[in-house]
Amino acid sequence: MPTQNNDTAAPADPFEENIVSVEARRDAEALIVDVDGFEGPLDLLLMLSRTQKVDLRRISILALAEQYLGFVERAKVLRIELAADYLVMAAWLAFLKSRLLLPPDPADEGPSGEELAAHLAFQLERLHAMREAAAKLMARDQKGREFFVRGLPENVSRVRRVTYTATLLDLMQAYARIRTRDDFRPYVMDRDRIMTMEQALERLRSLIGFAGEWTELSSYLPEDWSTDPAMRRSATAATFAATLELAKAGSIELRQHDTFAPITIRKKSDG
Amino acid sequence: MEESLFEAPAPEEQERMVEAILFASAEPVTVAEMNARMPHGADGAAAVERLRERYRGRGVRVVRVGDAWAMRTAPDLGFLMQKETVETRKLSRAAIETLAIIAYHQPVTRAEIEEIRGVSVSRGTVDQLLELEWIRFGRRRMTPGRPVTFVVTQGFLDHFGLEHARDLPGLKELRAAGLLDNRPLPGAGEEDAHNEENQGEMFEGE
Amino acid sequence: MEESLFEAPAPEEQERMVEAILFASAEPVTVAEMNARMPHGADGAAAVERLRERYRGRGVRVVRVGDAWAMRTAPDLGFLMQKETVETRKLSRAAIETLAIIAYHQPVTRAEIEEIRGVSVSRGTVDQLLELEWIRFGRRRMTPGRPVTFVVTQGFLDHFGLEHARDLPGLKELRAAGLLDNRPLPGAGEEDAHNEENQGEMFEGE
Repeated sequence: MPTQNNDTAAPADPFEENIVSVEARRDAEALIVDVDGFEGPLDLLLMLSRTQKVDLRRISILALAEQYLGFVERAKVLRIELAADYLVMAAWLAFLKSRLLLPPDPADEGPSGEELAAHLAFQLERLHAMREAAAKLMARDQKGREFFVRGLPENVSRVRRVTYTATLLDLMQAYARIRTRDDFRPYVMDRDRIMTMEQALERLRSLIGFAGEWTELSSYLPEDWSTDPAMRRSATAATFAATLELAKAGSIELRQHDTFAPITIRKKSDG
Repeated sequence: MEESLFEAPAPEEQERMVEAILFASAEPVTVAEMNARMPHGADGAAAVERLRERYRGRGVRVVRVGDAWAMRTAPDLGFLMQKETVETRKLSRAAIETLAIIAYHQPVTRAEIEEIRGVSVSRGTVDQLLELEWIRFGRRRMTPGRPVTFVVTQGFLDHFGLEHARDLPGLKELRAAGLLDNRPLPGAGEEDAHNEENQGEMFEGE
Repeated sequence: MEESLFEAPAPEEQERMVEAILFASAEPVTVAEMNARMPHGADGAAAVERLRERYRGRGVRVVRVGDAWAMRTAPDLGFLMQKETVETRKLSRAAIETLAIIAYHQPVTRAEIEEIRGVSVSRGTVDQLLELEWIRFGRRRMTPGRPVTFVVTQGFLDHFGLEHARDLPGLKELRAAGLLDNRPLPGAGEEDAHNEENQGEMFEGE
């Protein structure tokens, strides 16, 4: 006889009292160790439901919720990390448990605890049914195992026609290959309104010979590059980088009086 | 009997023809294809039924696969065929369950498979089933996002020796028990608009 | 019938067994091999002779090949077998890519295909797809030059097991289903595609 299929008979301490027999307790401990073997919380719930030893349609969802919460609690004690979806399920079951235990609040909208419990029971029954169906399917006579196709290719006709074939996977992979080609392209800059540091360096080298006095950096930008904001940004950055390069080489001096003040440069006299 | 230049071959001759056609092909052959290959006026459907009777109880059987026919060795003689057995890639539990869910719930979306199994369908599972040609894409579901659906193929029926998807073991019982319904979580909105379409389309065709 | 560990199966049963063995074998089977595969005490030589008698005049015959036996379709029905001797080859990459673009983007012009593939589409590729009856001409585009468009055919849908081209999964779905590797496919680079085009639209054999 089932011992735990009465929703109203909730034990005082579910984590202690829930598991009645030594056998069931041992089972539960085995579950803890084998947590990686489960395919998610629903799978675990289905396994736990077996300890109730009743028809899935008559299962006590309240008892099951307590078993599950007890499981999560013990996992915590044993410092076993549970994946997030197990914890989400635990939170949901805790909510469901409170719904099942507390008298319904008439102001409360949404489904009742019983409706939610019935749905969970349905999900468990359906998963169980699909597993059984899968097992029956695999137990059928299978081609290449119990029955066989013609083994000898026919070679009776002299007519040979070549047909070309492709599978759906080929087609989809080809499409994916084309559409994702850009993802795999090595990184290249293909914006065209870009001034490179090399260009700026070249320009500065030819101009700097005339700059005996302190001159603002911005005056070195090519005229046609200062109108478009994108081009101005690029030219400014490149020219600034180029001045650093020239300063490092010792051919110019570089100064700025204040933060955000204009940067000025001049040719180093003995450079 | 009418006399005509294009008179169809005698029934026994048609039976021989269907026998040769089915025998030569490793893949199931549709009645339409038989008729297309046989002389004008031949009735492949009738001939293949007679042929099935003739092979009843033999070492080779004539079996129906969807709307096609094939010759297969009798399953009770599988023990003689060890040499012929091709070691098939072992399917994971996830793949087997996914296959069963597609077969019993078709047409079914990926989200529905995940809802039933309670976990996401792992990378490669669907890939593997497509590659085996046991599942294919069905019609898109007419719900928001128009998700693709999956259905089982003739190759699936052939592999598992099924005449129709409706011959799946336990299908009727599962349906009667409401376990093939798409029941949404209470209060989770009306996502079951496609339920009707689901039932109508189920196990039609192929 | 008495069941004994050492008793040979009944003659009719032995005949069934030989029938199944010959049907499923990829090679002609010697009597010695039959005996080795059948239960102890079976007489393959006698069984295969009875089987040959049974198939006399049928669409399938039991024939001797050297010192082995095989089942073959009757020679007078060879005209039915043309379909069984087609040689299938894989489509070239250029062709499959072009086909994929047409399937996903139909109706699509040649210029659009070239833009998506990033290389020019040779005449041979389009001709081949037209010849396979996987694509056909769609309506002319109402743009300057009124270019022809291409669409996929019913034959295409049949071959790829689709009900409609719009049932093809999109890129996001391909990725979600794990069908799309996130690492570069071998030779996914652009130079490679050009190379291929330069080598002419050669069809790679299997």
